[in-house]
Amino acid sequence: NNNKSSASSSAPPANTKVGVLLPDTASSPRWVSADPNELRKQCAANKLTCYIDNANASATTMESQAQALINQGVGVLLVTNLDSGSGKAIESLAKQHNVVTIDYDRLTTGGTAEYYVSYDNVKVGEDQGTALAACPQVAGKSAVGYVDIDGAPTDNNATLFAQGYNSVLSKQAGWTKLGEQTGNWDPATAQTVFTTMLGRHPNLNAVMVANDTMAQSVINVLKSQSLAGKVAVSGQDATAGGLDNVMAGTQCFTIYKPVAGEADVAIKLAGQILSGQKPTAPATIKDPTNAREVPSYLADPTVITKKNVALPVTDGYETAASVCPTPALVKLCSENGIKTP
Amino acid sequence: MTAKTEPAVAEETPVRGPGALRVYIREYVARLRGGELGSAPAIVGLVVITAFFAIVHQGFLSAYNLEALVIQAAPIIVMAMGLVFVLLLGEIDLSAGTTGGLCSAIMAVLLLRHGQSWWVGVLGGLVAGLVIGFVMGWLRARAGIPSFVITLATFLAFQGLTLILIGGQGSVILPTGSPLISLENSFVPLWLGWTLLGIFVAGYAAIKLIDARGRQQSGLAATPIAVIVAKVIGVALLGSAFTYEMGLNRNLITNAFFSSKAQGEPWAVVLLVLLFVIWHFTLSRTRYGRHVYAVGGNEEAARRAGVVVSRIRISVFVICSGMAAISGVVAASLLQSVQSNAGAGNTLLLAVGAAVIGGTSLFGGRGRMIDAVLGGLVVAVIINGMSDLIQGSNSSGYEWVVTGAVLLLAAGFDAVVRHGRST
Amino acid sequence: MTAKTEPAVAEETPVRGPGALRVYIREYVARLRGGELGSAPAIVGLVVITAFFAIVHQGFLSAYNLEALVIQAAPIIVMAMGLVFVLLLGEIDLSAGTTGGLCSAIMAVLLLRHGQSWWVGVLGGLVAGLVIGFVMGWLRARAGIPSFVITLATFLAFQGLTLILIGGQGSVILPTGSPLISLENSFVPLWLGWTLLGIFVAGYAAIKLIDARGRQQSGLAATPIAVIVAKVIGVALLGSAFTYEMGLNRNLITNAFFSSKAQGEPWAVVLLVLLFVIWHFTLSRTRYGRHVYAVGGNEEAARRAGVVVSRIRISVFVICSGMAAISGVVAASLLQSVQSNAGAGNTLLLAVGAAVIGGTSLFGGRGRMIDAVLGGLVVAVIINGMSDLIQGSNSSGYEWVVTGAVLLLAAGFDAVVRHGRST
Amino acid sequence: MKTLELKDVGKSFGPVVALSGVDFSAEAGDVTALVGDNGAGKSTLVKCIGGIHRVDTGEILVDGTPQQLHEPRDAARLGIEIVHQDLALADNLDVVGNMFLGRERVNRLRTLDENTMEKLAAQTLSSLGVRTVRSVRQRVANLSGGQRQTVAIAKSVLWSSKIVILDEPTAALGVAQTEQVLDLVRRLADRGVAVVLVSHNMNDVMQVADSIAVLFLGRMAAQVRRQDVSQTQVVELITSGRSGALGLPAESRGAAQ
Amino acid sequence: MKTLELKDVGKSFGPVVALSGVDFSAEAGDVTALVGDNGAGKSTLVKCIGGIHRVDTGEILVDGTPQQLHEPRDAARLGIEIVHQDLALADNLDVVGNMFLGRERVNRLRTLDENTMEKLAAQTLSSLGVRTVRSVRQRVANLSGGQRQTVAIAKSVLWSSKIVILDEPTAALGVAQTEQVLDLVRRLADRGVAVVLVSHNMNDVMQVADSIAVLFLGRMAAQVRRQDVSQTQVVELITSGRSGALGLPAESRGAAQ
Ligand SMILES: Nc1ncnc2c1ncn2[C@@H]1O[C@H](COP(=O)(O)OP(=O)(O)OP(=O)(O)O)[C@@H](O)[C@H]1O
Ligand SMILES: Nc1ncnc2c1ncn2[C@@H]1O[C@H](COP(=O)(O)OP(=O)(O)OP(=O)(O)O)[C@@H](O)[C@H]1O
Ligand SMILES: [Mg+2]
Ligand SMILES: [Mg+2]
Repeated sequence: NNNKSSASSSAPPANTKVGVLLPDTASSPRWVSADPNELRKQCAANKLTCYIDNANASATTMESQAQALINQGVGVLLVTNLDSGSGKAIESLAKQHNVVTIDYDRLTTGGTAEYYVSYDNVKVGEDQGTALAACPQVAGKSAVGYVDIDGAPTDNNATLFAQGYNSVLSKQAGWTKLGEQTGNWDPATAQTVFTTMLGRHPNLNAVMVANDTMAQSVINVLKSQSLAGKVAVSGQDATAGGLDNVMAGTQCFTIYKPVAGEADVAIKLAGQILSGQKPTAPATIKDPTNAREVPSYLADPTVITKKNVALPVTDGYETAASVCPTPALVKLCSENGIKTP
Repeated sequence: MTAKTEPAVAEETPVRGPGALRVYIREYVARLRGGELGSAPAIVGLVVITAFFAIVHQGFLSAYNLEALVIQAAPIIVMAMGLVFVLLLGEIDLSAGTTGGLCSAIMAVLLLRHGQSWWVGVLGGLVAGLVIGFVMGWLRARAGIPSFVITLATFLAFQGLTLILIGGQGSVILPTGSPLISLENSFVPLWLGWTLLGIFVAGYAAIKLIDARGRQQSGLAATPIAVIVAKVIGVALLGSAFTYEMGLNRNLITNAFFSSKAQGEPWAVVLLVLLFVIWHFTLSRTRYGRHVYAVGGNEEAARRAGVVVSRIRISVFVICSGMAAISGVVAASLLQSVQSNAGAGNTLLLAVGAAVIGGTSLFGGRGRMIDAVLGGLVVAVIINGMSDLIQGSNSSGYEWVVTGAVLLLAAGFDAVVRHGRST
Repeated sequence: MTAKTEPAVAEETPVRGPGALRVYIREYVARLRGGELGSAPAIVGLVVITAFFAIVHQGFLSAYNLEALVIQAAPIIVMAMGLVFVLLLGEIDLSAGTTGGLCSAIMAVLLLRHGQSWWVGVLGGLVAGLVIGFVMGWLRARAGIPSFVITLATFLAFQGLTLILIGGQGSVILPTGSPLISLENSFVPLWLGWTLLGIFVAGYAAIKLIDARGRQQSGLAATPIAVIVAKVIGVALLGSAFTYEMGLNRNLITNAFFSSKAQGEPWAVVLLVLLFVIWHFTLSRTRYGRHVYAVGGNEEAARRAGVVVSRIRISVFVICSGMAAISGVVAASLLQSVQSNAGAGNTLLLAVGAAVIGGTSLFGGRGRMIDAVLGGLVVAVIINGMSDLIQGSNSSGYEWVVTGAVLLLAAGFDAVVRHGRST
Repeated sequence: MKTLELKDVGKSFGPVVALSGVDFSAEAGDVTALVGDNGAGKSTLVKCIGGIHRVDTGEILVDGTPQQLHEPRDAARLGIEIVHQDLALADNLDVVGNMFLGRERVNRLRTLDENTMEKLAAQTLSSLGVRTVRSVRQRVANLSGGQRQTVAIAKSVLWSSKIVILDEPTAALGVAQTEQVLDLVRRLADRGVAVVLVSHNMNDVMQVADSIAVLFLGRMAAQVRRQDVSQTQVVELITSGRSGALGLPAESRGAAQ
Repeated sequence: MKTLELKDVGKSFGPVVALSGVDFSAEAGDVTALVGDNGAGKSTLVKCIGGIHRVDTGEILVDGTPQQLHEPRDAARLGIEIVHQDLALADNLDVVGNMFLGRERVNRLRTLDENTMEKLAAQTLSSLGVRTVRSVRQRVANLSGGQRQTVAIAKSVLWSSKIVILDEPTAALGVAQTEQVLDLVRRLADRGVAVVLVSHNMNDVMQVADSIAVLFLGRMAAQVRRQDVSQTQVVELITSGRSGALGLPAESRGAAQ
């Protein structure tokens, strides 16, 4: 797994090329700007050349991007798979061409990646569940009816999130699940689904929504029923809209996963690999399909509530301008400690 | 064998009085049996699936759900209305969905990043739609590129542009309280709703009566007054039923503390009716509409008759993209935000499917505005009805399967009624 | 004005010897100028965009990338081949993509959950495809439902079925080392590659010569031997160049530890050539093929001539779905796995786009097998060329935009060459 | 026994009654002319015989046996060959392809025998007096009106049938070509084929017909032997449905020959 | 000065030379017959005048001025009204819609004046002797061959034009309807319109024409006054391109009238 010599004539003797394969633009906005920006920054800091591609949710596209990157002569490939199958195909392709792979954010089960750098997605789900149970709208209630709106079933991470929050919520005393539907990471679907759910269960107290964009849809429906703020709504990704809703009190919390937690680690790791080292990871994760112990770097997520809502902005994860675009929101922002220039 | 007594000659002398009604009904039945079914199959299909969901899904016909259904159907219907024009020419616009997405993104950016007022944003989005339509129409009509390829290219490109515009935020949330949001989320005051209904019914009756008098004065066979009265009463009853049900308070929870009410029809209904009237009128009563049908039916005949075919062709793309822009705005209003993948996915297929289920042909020359409305309602009923039918985190698999099956059933029903109409 | 000396009468007497060649070339040029361009525009378009990417993107024409291009193009081309049949009848199969996905999912499930050997799995997927095609064809031909609606319904339903089959894991991984994976990831031994090329060229030459002799014996104007020789040499040279470049070792990184070689053409190439030959032959030299064109050109004429139109209609859906199943298997081989959203997204649009760019009409009656191959290559070149062109944050947005633009350019080029052909 | 016989045939399209109570017959060796005003129902009658329309009432007998004609194939199987007024050619196929459509010649390997077909097509066309078709490999879309009609006629000539029905076959033909087709009609009848000729040209009708059937507003006004009527009488029948003792609606059923 | 004049017109379709060096003229008040064998190029000539095809060589003059005819609209603007052989009706529109296509009547509110159009359409049809069109609100797809042709002719009658060209207008018409159309042709010419009539029916041609132009294999064999030739001579010109002193290609240019 070392690339001390490279046969590629176009590459300099010491390979500094790192390829990054990102999955899509819909499952989370992070893949569009947060990750590319942070990765690029880290690459520059580590004097590496990074090639960052986004597969637009198509496994075939990712496959062809992988081939193109290998053709470029990258020595390390960061893969955020769309699914484990295509991820594995890419990793074996890379292996065939003697390129080291790192699973970035998503574990390729059954794959051959040398390292796994991520947030712990089951943990994310568990945090969501715990935070929802602590929301003021439901805290201390003896009987709580809630519904789930999951991410796309085609996305393994969505399955992991659901596994996390369901394991927590099912153990909450007095909580009953009134319904579970998938929102497909799509706000329109989420809105349709939740409209019907609310029609059926007008007395529900909490909505376990997998991310912020879908939470927005849920809040839309609640608003039309004057219920916004009276029902606990969860979220994830700390998007600008999500933070707005948290400040407004219509959303109870969101999950903040600073990209730096993954990008910094992954790029540093890549630099070490390219310079010929074989770093030892602090932990391992067991691949559920083949019981392989994958050396892992796992970061912890942060739950964002009204109390610490300014954190993503002060970190630079979101800009104040995008969180507070209108005068009304500027006021709300300053009340919550976000300074707009 | 009684038919023997009726020779196949022209029956030009109009009959009046009660005889006219009998003639009218006889002709109508003969036309029905001859296969000229108009909107009947789509209506029957709509009633059947509505009944189906009303049975399996209690509360499906509640005022609450009816409103949800209407506001969910609005963007589909608006887009389908525009698509009818393109389909009438035997063309396709694969990019209508993403055009809508792009235009709503432009609107959102104007609103939020440039601080413009809502109508500047809407105007910007609409103008963008018109320009897009013009360029695509020009490429089709003048450069001669097949519309499937042009709009496949723009389908991809606009998805990219929307993503670039909305960027890494994933979605842009429209300012709370903006009139834009009201379109799908606020309601027409009750008195205004009833007034508008009155105006609509009166207008309908007036047009029908003026038509009939004109024909009578020209010595042509006119629709009997009895039929007109029946039709007007029918429209008035349907409208009243809808307005009445929409007038009920739909708030699910009311108690001593909360007394806000949700009642009245959504403004989107007014928009839909307005757009329908405009385009229906354009298609059925203007030279332009006649020319659209002619070009769709036989382009060469239209060209020889002096119709400027390329201008018609460009115009339908302009209308389609303009309506797509409006549809995008309505969708944004529904979601109170614009996503970076707005208009992608199945948006377009469902809208085209709506037009086709309504009775519009993909080969050009056959289609009406009402097709878009009825087909759009069918699609919306299916989606709304399905959204809660199957539970579980992997429910979407089953839901897709059942959605497909129901769609097929609705269309199959339609086909059986039409008895082997070929599209 | 020299044309004046050539009256518009039948020129039935065949000319032989060097005169024949002159006549042949003159006729060919006249046909070209008369607008019968055949595959010329698609070929020119392909060359132009290849040149474009070769310039902006160093290494685009390397053996490594050429192989990547071919294996990426394979599933698109196979699906486009099947779609040509459906399009020839003026029908559409929106579900071809998801049919492919479903069939590959069935294959994967047979393989992995039921422990069947690979060929049972492939057979299962293929049979599923044929049955699906039969049902859809039946619904179209006998129940008379528009194909757009049928296949929109199955498009949704099969997406759901695939999701149910594959389940929440997101994908199922094919067993390593299975012959299935070899299809797209292993290579024909060099000696076999050259042998197959030899057989292909010899067969091509034989057919052309037998044809010419047959026509000469029947007293009809035949292609001059010189032209045939030139064509055969052309095919042989192209084939050799490809086989030679594919024979180079493509492993970019070799060192003391790794010395594995990647050389020879992928097996998928053999599959593509085989499928192309079979379907090209079917369309151009069998009664069935003739009937497909006739039904597409004028259904009523075909019906009156005794062609069983409904049988032809069903058969094209069967072929299309069967090919979609094969395409699904090839895609699974490429990704070494089957996704729960296999075949969804843009898969279908790109395949239809490929056929249309190649020159197939969406209105039926016009199209050839080579269209699918050339159009598929154009699409694959664009996707492959784009996949690494733009770097930076939000690159995917820009990539979409540029992909759309390039697609439009390729098609626009084609349109300009054809000079206003209408589709 | 009549080769082709229609009894009390009726056909309506929605409110339009195209045929009602029509009796008609054609005999082997005879040329039976079917005449009538525009919109009288001639083509509808032909389409009913050809299996394109199903009759609403009445029956169609071939060689005395009632037949169910649901598809053009059913008619072809009974040896009925028809050239319809709307020629129905596949514009995207060439002349050869259209002429042999549905009855392509194949060789041993089940592949199309293009050479034989091409030769036969060229021969048939020139036998019909058409000299201006440049190549039988031309698409029919580009042919002139008369050339298209000739291709459609040639198509029906290639097969030996029991009944040949020609619906206004000479409408678009030139003087010489019309001669050739009338000649052909005569020769077919002499060969023992029952030929039905629909035409508006009274000269042609009087020249080749043995029997004349007149449709008037969807009813059979009269079917008479050629020698029993004058051209004026036929024209009268066409325009008014009756002429002297001929063609009273009530009598029309009995009037047929 | 000729109302319509063609000079040295040539037109090829790929390898097919449809017209070459054709001179032709039509005068106001005259019926000019254009005859020729099938595929001689008559319809091509008409389409060139109508702006459907562009000529490759030569020029077209209207009232002595050379005109660029690129679109059917150009021809219409010059007062040229044409009934083409391939009728080109929009099958999805009704009779009224087709008859007024491109020239719909509108009322004050810019909406279609259906009543006026419907009345006019019915009148025109019955003036052409068609009694079997049940309703002018019928789709033309369902009309009989002759009915379709009548609709196409009626369309051209509705407008007062300077030049009316009819390409085989009576091909599908019945006896009575043919009379009506020939009558119409005569009346148009008497009104001072330059009428060009393409026909294969020599009787009709000899009956109404003032001048006869004969195309032979894409060339103008001769254009002569009606009274200078006999029917036999015309037929000879059509079939062989020459007849006695008439119709030698070298002379054809001068031979016109
Ligand atoms: N498919 C149809 N639908 C409705 N009416 C029809 C249809 N086909 C024919 N008709 C009507 O039936 C009548 C008879 O038509 P038909 O074509 O048989 O006339 P025809 O005798 O062949 O006339 P022509 O001499 O003009 O060809 C006409 O009035 C026509 O409009
Ligand atoms: N678009 C075209 N492409 C190729 N050839 C054509 C085209 N149009 C006409 N031709 C050819 O040009 C010649 C003249 O055709 P045209 O239609 O002018 O004949 P015509 O004199 O009208 O014959 P008819 O009496 O049969 O109507 C024919 O040989 C025809 O095949
Ligand atoms: Mg007829
Ligand atoms: Mg002609």
